[in-house]
Amino acid sequence: MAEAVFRPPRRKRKVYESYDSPFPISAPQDGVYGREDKICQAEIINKNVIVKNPEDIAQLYSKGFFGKGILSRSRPEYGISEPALVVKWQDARLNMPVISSKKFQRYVEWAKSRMKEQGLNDCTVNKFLLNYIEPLNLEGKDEQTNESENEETQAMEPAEPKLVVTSDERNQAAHPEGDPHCDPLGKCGSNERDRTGFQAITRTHSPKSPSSLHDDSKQDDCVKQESPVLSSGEYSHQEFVLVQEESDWSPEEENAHEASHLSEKEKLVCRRNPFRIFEYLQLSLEEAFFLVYALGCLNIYYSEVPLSILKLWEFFSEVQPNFRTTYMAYHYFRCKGWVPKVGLKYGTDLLLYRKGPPFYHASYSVIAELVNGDFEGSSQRSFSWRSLSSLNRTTANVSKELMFCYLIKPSDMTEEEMSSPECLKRIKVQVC
Amino acid sequence: MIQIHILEGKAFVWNSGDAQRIREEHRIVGTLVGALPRKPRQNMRLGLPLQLLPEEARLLAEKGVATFLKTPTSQPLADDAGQDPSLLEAVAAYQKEQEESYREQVRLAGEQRQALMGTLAEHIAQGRAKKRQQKGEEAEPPSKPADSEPSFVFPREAMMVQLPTERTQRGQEEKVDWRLPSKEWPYSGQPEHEMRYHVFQNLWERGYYITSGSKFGGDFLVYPGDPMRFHAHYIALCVPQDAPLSLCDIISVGRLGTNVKKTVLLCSVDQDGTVAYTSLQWSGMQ
Amino acid sequence: MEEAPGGSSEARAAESRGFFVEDSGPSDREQQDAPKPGRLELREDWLAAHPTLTRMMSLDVADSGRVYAAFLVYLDLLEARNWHEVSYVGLAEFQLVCLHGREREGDDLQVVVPTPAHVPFSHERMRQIMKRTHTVSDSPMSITLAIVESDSTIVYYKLTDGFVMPDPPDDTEDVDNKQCRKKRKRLLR
Amino acid sequence: MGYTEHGKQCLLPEEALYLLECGSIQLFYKDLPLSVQEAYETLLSQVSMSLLKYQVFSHLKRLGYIVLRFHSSAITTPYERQLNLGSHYQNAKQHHHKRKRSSSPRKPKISEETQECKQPPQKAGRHHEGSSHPVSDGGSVSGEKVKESDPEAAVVETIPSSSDAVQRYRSPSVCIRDHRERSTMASWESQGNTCQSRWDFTTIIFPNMGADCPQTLLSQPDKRFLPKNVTAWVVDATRWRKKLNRKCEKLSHKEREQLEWERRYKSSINEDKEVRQCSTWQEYKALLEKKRQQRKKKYPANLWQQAVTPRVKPDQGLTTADILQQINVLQPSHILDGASQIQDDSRGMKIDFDVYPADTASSFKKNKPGKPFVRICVRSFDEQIPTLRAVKQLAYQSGDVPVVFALVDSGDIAFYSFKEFKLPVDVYP
Repeated sequence: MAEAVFRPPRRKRKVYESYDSPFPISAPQDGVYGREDKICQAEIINKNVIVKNPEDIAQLYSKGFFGKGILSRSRPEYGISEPALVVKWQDARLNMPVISSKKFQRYVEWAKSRMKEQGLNDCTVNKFLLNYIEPLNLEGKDEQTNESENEETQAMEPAEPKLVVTSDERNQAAHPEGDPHCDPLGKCGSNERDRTGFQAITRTHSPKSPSSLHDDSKQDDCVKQESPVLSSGEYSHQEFVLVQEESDWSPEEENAHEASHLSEKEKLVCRRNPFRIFEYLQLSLEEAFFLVYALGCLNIYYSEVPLSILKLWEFFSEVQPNFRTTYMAYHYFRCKGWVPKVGLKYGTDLLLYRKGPPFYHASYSVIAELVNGDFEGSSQRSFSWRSLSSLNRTTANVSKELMFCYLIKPSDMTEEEMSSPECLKRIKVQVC
Repeated sequence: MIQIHILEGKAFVWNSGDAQRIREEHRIVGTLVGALPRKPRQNMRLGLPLQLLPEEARLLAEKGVATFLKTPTSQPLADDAGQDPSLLEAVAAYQKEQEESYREQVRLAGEQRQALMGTLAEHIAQGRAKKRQQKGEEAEPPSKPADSEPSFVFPREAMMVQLPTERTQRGQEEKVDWRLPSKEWPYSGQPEHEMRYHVFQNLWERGYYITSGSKFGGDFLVYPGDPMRFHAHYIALCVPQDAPLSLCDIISVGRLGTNVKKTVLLCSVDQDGTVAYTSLQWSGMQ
Repeated sequence: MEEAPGGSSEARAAESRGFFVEDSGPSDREQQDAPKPGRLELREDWLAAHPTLTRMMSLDVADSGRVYAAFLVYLDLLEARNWHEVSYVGLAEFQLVCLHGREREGDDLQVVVPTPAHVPFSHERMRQIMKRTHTVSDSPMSITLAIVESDSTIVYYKLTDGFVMPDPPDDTEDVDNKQCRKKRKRLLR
Repeated sequence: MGYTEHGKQCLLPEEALYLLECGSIQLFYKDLPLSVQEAYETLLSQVSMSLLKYQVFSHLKRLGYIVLRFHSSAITTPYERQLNLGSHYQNAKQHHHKRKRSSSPRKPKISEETQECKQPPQKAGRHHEGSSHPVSDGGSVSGEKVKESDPEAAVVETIPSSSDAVQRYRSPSVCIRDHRERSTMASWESQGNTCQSRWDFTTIIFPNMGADCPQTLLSQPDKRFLPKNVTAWVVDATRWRKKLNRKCEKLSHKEREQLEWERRYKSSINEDKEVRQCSTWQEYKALLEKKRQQRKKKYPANLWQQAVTPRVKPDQGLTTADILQQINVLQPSHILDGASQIQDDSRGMKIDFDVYPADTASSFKKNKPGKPFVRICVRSFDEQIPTLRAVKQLAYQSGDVPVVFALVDSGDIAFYSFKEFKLPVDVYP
C-alpha cells in the first residue's frame, strides 16, 4: 500500500562548500559591517527579475540559494571557456579563458552587429574590430599593446612564458580523463560539485580537474581572476581570451604569416574579446518577491524606477497566472527553513531542499493549490488519478515525495484583499 | 460468437475458450480479475473472469466476433423456488448427478486408500515396532494390512464438488446494443470514449498489443508483441486535439517515460477520424 | 518637461526602436577610444544590448516574455551547450520565436521552440508548429520544446511526428553512468 | 466472516462471493448451485456492494487482510475522544445500532441490505479440489450482526452557503484594474491637494517645429530652464525641419505591450511631488543625487514609506529563528480543521472498508475489532483526485485512522493516500 512516510533528506555525497547563512541579511555574529548597509538591486527585464551586480549575485546565491545563473545550470558560475578546450589545454597551465575560433568569430559578429545598430558605418566598425582581430603578442618584449594588458602579461608570465602552444606539446601530456563531453560522469559530477565561496565566475581551469578543486596554490590564481570581476567597472580577464585556431584560419585577411610555419596544427592565440558576456542571476518571481517583502533586502527596478511591494505583487500576479498561489507556498516553506526552488524538471511547482541544493537532494516535490473556504479549488491544472500516478512515480523514481500544499482562503476574503500580500495573514496552509 | 457479459458498465468474458481466442486470434489482452481456483489467496496470478476495457470490448463487437449480453436486472430474488416445473426437473437432475458423483468418488477413494496403504504398510509396521521398542514393550504381532479395514467411510461432506465458473444455464440473458448508450453500456457517443476508441482501434490495426496505461499516467500501454514476452514501447496519452495541455503535465509524463524507457505518444483524433501521433522524449539535455 | 531625464533609459529605449544613438559621434574620437575596448561591453548592459535580443525584440511577436525566453534558450544553446550555427526566426502566426541549430558540427539542423512554462500548448498547436518549421524533407517532422521557468531553468523535450522507438530496456552494455546509478538507487530502496 | 440473524449464520454478499471464488463454499439458489458468474451478477449491486468495491475487497482479502465494511458508528468523534469515551463507548455500541436513522436518502439502501442479508446461502461448506479443510471461514466466526448504520456523524451543523462565496469571487483581471484606477486616482488627488507646480506653463513658450508653421527662427530660451553646461542661442531651424522624420511612429505589438506595462507599473516621474517642486535642472539633478544616495541606504522609500513594508528590517541583527518568526505569517491548518462543518454533504465521499493487518488474524475479535490499520475509500481511476474538502470529510469520518484511496482501473487496483505532513522547521544559525 502506498503509504506516505517521512524520509529524512538525503545528503549529497560530495559537498565542496561551507554553509554561509540562510538569508542574505546579516546575522548578529556577522562581524563585517558596511556590507549590510546596502540592499541588493535587481531589474525587471522583459517580465523577468535579473540581478547584475556580481556582489549582489554572490550575496543572494550563497546566502539562501536564491536564483539561478542564466548561463549556468544553477549556481551562477559561468565562464566563457569551452570545457572541452580547457581539458585539452590544461597541461599548458593557462590563466586565460580558452575558446574556439568559432566562438570568437561569433563574438566578433555580435560586436559588429551591435556597433552597426548604433549607427556606425562599416568602415568605422571594421577599423574598430581590427583591434580585436589582431593577435596579441604577450611575450612582453615589443610593446604594441596598452597598459592594461601589461598587468595581464605579468600575471601570467611565470606560469606561461610562451603564449602560442602547439598541439604537439599538448599531446605529450594528454589528460587521462578525456573530453568532458563524452564523459557522463563528468557531466553528472559537475552538478554536485560545489566550490567554496563564490570564486568561480571566470575560472579557467577544468572544473573537475582535481588540482583546481583542492590545490591551494591555485587559490591565488582564482582570487586574482575574480577580483577584477567582483569590482565591477574594471576589466576582467574576459577582456583577453585564448582562441584555439587551425593554423590556416584567418578571421579577416591578416595574420596568415603568424601561423605559416605551423601548418596542420592547432594553436592558441591571445586575442582581445570583442563582446564580453557576464553571468547574471535570474530570480524566480517567488524568490524575488520574498527577498523584497519578507526580508527587505532587495529593491527591484522597472525602467529605472524602484517598485513598491504592492506594485510588485500586482505586476507578478499578472505576469504569472498562479503567482499568488505559488508565492504563498514558497513563503510558507521558507518560513519553515526549507529552500524551495522551481520544480519544473519534475512537473511540479516547487522542490524543497534541506539547507540548500549543494548539501542535500530535494526531499519534496510540491504542488500548490489555492482553495476557498469550502476547501475546493479552481486550479488551472486539475489532476486525474491517472496524471497523479505518473507524477507520483516520477517523484518516487528520484527519491522524493509528492506533496500537496493547499492554501486555504477564508470565505469572506475579497479579491481586493487578495491584491495585497498582507492577505497572507489570513491564509491557512494545509500540507498533505 | 464470443460472449461478453456486461456488469455495471464493465465487460467480462467468463468462458475460458473465449478468453483464449480473444488473445490468440484477436490480440486483445484484457485483465484477469477473478481468484485463481488452485491458488486463490494471492494477487500475482489471477483467473477468470477476464475483464475488458470498454475499447477492447467494442473492438470485438465492431468486428462482429462478439455479442454483448446482460442479465435482466429484474431477476427475482424472492423465495419462489419449487413452483417452476422445469426448475424442479433441473433440481432433480442436479441431485441425481451429485449422487452419481458421490458413488464414483467413494469407489475412487476406496481404491486410492488401498493403494496407499499397500505402499505404506511396511513403513507403518516398522514405525510401530520402533515405538514399542522405545516403550520397552514386547513385540505385538503385526496388525493385518489395511484392506480388511471395515471402518473406512467416505463422508458425504468430504465429497468433491464441481464449482462452475461460467453460467451453466442459458436463456436468461438479454442482448445489449453497444452502439446506443444505455444504463448498462454508457460509453457510446461520449467524447472521451470515442477519442480513446479511435486511438485504440488505430493502434490495434497497426498490429500492436494494447493494455491499460494508467499505471504510467497514460491511457494505453502499447506493446510490439504479446505483453507476456515484450516490454511496452509506448505510453499512449489521448488528448483532445485542441485542448490546452499544461506543460507541467507534459513534463511529468515525459519524465516518467524516460525513466521507464518508453516513448510517450500524444494521440489525438481529427474531425475525419484520422489519428495523429507525436512522440515525446526527454531530450537528455539537462 | 515630459518624462524622466534619466538619459540612459531613454537612450536604451530608443536603441531598441532602432534609432541612432551614439554620444561619441565623430569617428576620430572613436579611434581614440579604440584601444580601450569594454566601453561597449560594460557588465551592466551586455544582455539588454545584445544584438540578437534587440533583433528578436523587433520581430512581430507581442509577448516580450516569450521573446526573452527565446533569447535565454539561444544563449543556453550557444554558451552552455556549445551548439553550432544557432539562428532564430519569428513565427508571427504562432506568436513565438523559434531557433535552429546543430548540436554537433555536421548534425542535422534541429528546431527548438522556446516557451515560458506557464503557457499551455495544445497538441494541434504543437503539430502545426512542427509542420511549419519542417525543413529536412527526408526525416520525420520534429521540434524540441524548450520550456523556460521564471528563474531561467530550461527543460528540453523532443517532439517527433509518429512513432519513435524507445531505447531498449535493461541493456547491460549501456554504460551510461547515470542510469547505472539510478538502477543502484532503485535497488537500495 | 458472517454474522447471525434469527439464529441463522449469514454472510454478506461480498463475503459469500469471495468464499465462492476461493472454492471454500458452494452457493445454492433455488436448490441449484450458483456459478461464479451468476454469483457476480446476483450478489453485486451498485447500491450496496458495487463491482468496484468488491474488486477492492477481494484484492485485500487475497492479500490476507481482514476487511470489514466501514460503519461510522464505530468511530469516536473528536469530541468523544476528547472526553475519553473510548472504553465506555464499546459497551454503548449496541445502542448505536438501534439509533434512529434520520437521513432519508439512505433508506432504500438499508432495505436493499436487509433483503440481501436474508438471501445469502443457506447451505455453505463443501470443499473442492485443493482445499482440504472443512469450511471454517463461514462457520467458525463468532457471529455478530453486521449491519450498516449511517455514516453520517451525529454532528450536524449548518454550513455557510457556498453560493455567496462564489459571488464574492470576481475575476482577477477585473479587480486588478479596479485597484489600479483607484491608486492612480489617489495619487492625482494627493497632488492636487498638497503641492502646486512651480512651473508656470503660461510663461514658457515651446516652439512649434511642425510643418504647418512658417516660423523657423527660434529665439534664445530662458537660461533658467537649461542645464548649466548647455548653452543656447538664437537659431534658424529651417535646415533641421527638413531633416525631421515626419512619418508617424509605428509601434509593433511588443512596443505597444511594453508601453502598456510601463504605463501601469512605472510610476510617472510627474507623480513625484519632489520632482514637481524642482524648478531648475540643478535642483532636479540634486534631487536625483539625493535619491540615489537614499536608495543605497537600508530603507529605500519605495519599500519603507508605503502601506505594505517588508516584514524584516535588514539590519536588526536578528537570529535566524527570530527572522523566521517575524516573516511567518501563514497559519498552519490541520486536516480536521473545519471538517465537522462539511460532513452533511451529498457530494461527499464515503469510507467503504476497515482493514486490519493479516498478522493479527489469530487474535482478532470481531466484536472488539479495535483500531483498523487503515480505512479504504474505493474510487474509479478515471475520476479527478479528491478535493481537500473530500479529504477532510474522509479524515473526519475516519478519526485517527489513515484513509487510503483504492483506485480501480479495469480490474487493476492501486492505492494512494493523502497524509497530513508535519514538515519540520529546519533552522541553521
